[in-house]
Amino acid sequence: MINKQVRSVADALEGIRDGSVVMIGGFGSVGQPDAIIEGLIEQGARNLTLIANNAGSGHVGLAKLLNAGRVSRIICSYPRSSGSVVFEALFQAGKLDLEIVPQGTLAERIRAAGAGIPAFYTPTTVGTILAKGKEHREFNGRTYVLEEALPADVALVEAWTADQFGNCVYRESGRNFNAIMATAAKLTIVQACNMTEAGTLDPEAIVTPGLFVQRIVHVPERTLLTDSSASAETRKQAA
Amino acid sequence: MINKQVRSVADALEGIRDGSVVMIGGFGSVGQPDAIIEGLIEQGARNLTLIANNAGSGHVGLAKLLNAGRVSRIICSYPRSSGSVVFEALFQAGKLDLEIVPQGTLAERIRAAGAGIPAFYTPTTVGTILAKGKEHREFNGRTYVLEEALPADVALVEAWTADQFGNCVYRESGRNFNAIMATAAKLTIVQACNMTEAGTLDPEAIVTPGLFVQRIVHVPERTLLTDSSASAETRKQAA
Amino acid sequence: MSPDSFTPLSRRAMAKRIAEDIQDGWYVNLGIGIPTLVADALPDSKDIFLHSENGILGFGPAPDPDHVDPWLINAGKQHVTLRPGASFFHHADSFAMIRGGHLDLCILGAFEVSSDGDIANWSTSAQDMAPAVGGAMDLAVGAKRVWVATEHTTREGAPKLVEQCHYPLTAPGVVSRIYTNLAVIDVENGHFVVRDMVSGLTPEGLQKLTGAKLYFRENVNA
Amino acid sequence: MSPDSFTPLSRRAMAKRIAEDIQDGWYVNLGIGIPTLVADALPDSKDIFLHSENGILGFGPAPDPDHVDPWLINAGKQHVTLRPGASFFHHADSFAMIRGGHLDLCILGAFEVSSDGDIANWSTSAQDMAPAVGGAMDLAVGAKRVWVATEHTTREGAPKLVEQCHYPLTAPGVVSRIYTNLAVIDVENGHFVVRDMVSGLTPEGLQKLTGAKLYFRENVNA
Repeated sequence: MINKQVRSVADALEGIRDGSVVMIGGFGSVGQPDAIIEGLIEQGARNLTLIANNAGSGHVGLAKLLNAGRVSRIICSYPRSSGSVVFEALFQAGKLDLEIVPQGTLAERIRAAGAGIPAFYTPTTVGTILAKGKEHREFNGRTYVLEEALPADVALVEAWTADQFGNCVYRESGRNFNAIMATAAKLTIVQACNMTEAGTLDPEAIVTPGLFVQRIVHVPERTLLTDSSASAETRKQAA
Repeated sequence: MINKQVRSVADALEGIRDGSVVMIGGFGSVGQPDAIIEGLIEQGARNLTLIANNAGSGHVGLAKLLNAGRVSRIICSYPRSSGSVVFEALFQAGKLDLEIVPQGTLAERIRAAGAGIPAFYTPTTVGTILAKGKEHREFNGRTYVLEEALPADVALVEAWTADQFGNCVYRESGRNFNAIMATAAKLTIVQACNMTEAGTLDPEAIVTPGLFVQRIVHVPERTLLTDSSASAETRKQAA
Repeated sequence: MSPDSFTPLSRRAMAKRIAEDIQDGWYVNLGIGIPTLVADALPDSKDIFLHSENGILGFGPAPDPDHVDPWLINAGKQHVTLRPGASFFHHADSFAMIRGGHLDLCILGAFEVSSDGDIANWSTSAQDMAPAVGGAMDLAVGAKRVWVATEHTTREGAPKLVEQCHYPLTAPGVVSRIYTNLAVIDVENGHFVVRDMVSGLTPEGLQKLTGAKLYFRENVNA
Repeated sequence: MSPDSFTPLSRRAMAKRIAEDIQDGWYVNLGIGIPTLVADALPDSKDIFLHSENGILGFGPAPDPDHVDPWLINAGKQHVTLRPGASFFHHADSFAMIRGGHLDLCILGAFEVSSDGDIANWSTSAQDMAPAVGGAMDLAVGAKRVWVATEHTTREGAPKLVEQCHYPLTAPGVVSRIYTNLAVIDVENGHFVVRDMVSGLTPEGLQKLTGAKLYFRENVNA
């Protein structure tokens, strides 16, 4: 019978190659797949292109991956925040390519990749410097820009509960980019806080049907921190 | 306090004008908002453009609306089936304009309208007679056609349970076109089998958040028929 | 030369034959007609996830008549059951799965299939102004594999496997395999390649019933 | 002419002033900064539904420190609470709500606003190669109404309400009203039209702090 759960973070990340395009879910610290980000650093793939909402904070998670020199390019909406010291240093040193994408366009480009839509038009960025060089076109008297789908080789996703078929539900604001990134990669790897038997999740409430998921690793939550800025490293451990 | 529930089907349909574009949810008989379709016949609006997956069956629901001469144009994926006698007669007599749209393109055009996307590219229809006259374009070596968003003035939607804010859940395969049509119209009218207090639906399982819904009418299910082809008229009554 | 002596497969037997070739763990959409019968022929030993355009992943065979759930129908409007791990979604998400290449397999009926893999299965005439396309075009271009399940010929005996389709296309160049009541035929580089035939049928006999040149695998069982 | 004697509104008072103008039943997105404070200033007498880009509709004020739910943050990464009738969704659905015109109101902070309704609130220099745009551009073009909440001038006293923005635009021509610590100003047909000022401030005094010509409603309370 089908069981997509693998035994370790290392097994989950097996085969990710240098030069891969990697999506990483989460918004702020909520829904960030910390354990598999850590695992990706150990796994060793280099020259990665990252797609994520931001460019990491402090020295853990995304920032640690950047700091390890594994990322050559990042596509995100919000690279710079108070804690984005690693990104700043690498970017200033010219060691990191950056593509800034408005958050809604980023989300829609990811969704389009998962939905077999190669390109779409959006009003966002019209009349701004981010529309420079983009194809403009009028529909019903309003001007839009063309945006292309943003697919990935690998998506790293955190879910709250998954079953062995890969069905996933998220928790509260942890759904964010995770649910759409799960649809947009050739290989979707889920870090699940909880595992359950297929048939126990409510079919009406499953957010990510299993067909989008290839591998699941169970990473139970150790403690729920109330400080969202605290190190994620203390929060999760691979099961 | 906000309460979007209205007292009757007639109240729910107040103000729908001649010439309106009306979306009607459902697939087969599942999720068809029968009571408000009946109400629309009584309401009397004429010269309507219908957007629905099919063109009605037998002499009830959509077919009855067509038969009453209220529809001048229909946009659907599956007009002709064994029971589509009313459609056939009107179409042969030249009394009905028809636009055939593949089901996935229909769904995506509706979703685009709700999402502020004026147009998108899709591979569907390339190389077929349905692509005739459409703009073709290549992305990454594959050819696609341009499709525009399909918005409506009014969406008639059936939900399983709604609360007073307009949050809705559907039942099983009743979600179908209902959940996307709810996002794509200026005025979304929900026929809800059940009403509940705001706060009782699981926030993780709400399919249609209330911001998409303007009016709700409670139409309790009278009996669950096991024959999906049976007349819908016997199944629902306005509360 | 004596005429071939063979028994064509019944529709149920065709469904069973197809079910044998569907791999454990595949996500599969079944078109209307013979493909629908595959749902009832899948072995319990495999986890095969059936997708329906109207928003179901993981449905099962038809219910027994006493346990019909009226809210649970497939794209052919037939009542179905749910398997553990099933989920519901709306039409846009459903076709995102289809168009986005997330289905391993789609099995469609057909009026005609060409040796280039073109399929015609939605309209019997370019003059028909109200043909029902449904989800066929999306499925044909979206699924990773498109198989066709069809009688080998029309009721009148005309070939359905042809050099070029005469009916309006559903999609060009997408079919990779055809299951008929007489044979299993791969579509490879513009050729029909027979991998399997009903016993008693000769290559010459099958060729006579086919509208394009057939090639035969070395180990084909005839 | 004696100098004006007035007290600018505190950030909290600005939030309260804005909250008064939000109508019962509106769906509202609050940007980072002063707009965020509006969440804590909404009266219980109205049902106002707060939307957050990261997939929440119907959140409430900040929790008390002993009841923080770490999974529940707004777009500013601050902890929030849930109100009855709230729902969760993913980022694409969240921005479908924004871009699709389903929000009645979005309140944004700003570096500059022009009398044409242009807003600049994401990047302080066209030479900055790594500005953080987040959801600002989507919100600015998507919401039915865009209001700005900002100090009337920079800390250095430079006007933020100007004839033409010098910072890179977030979107052109979208702002319909500005709430500052000194006044409430509508943007109408390319003009700043004052509808409200803090007491003690004169029209001339406000004009001096503003980088474009002000028009005054007849009944403006000065």
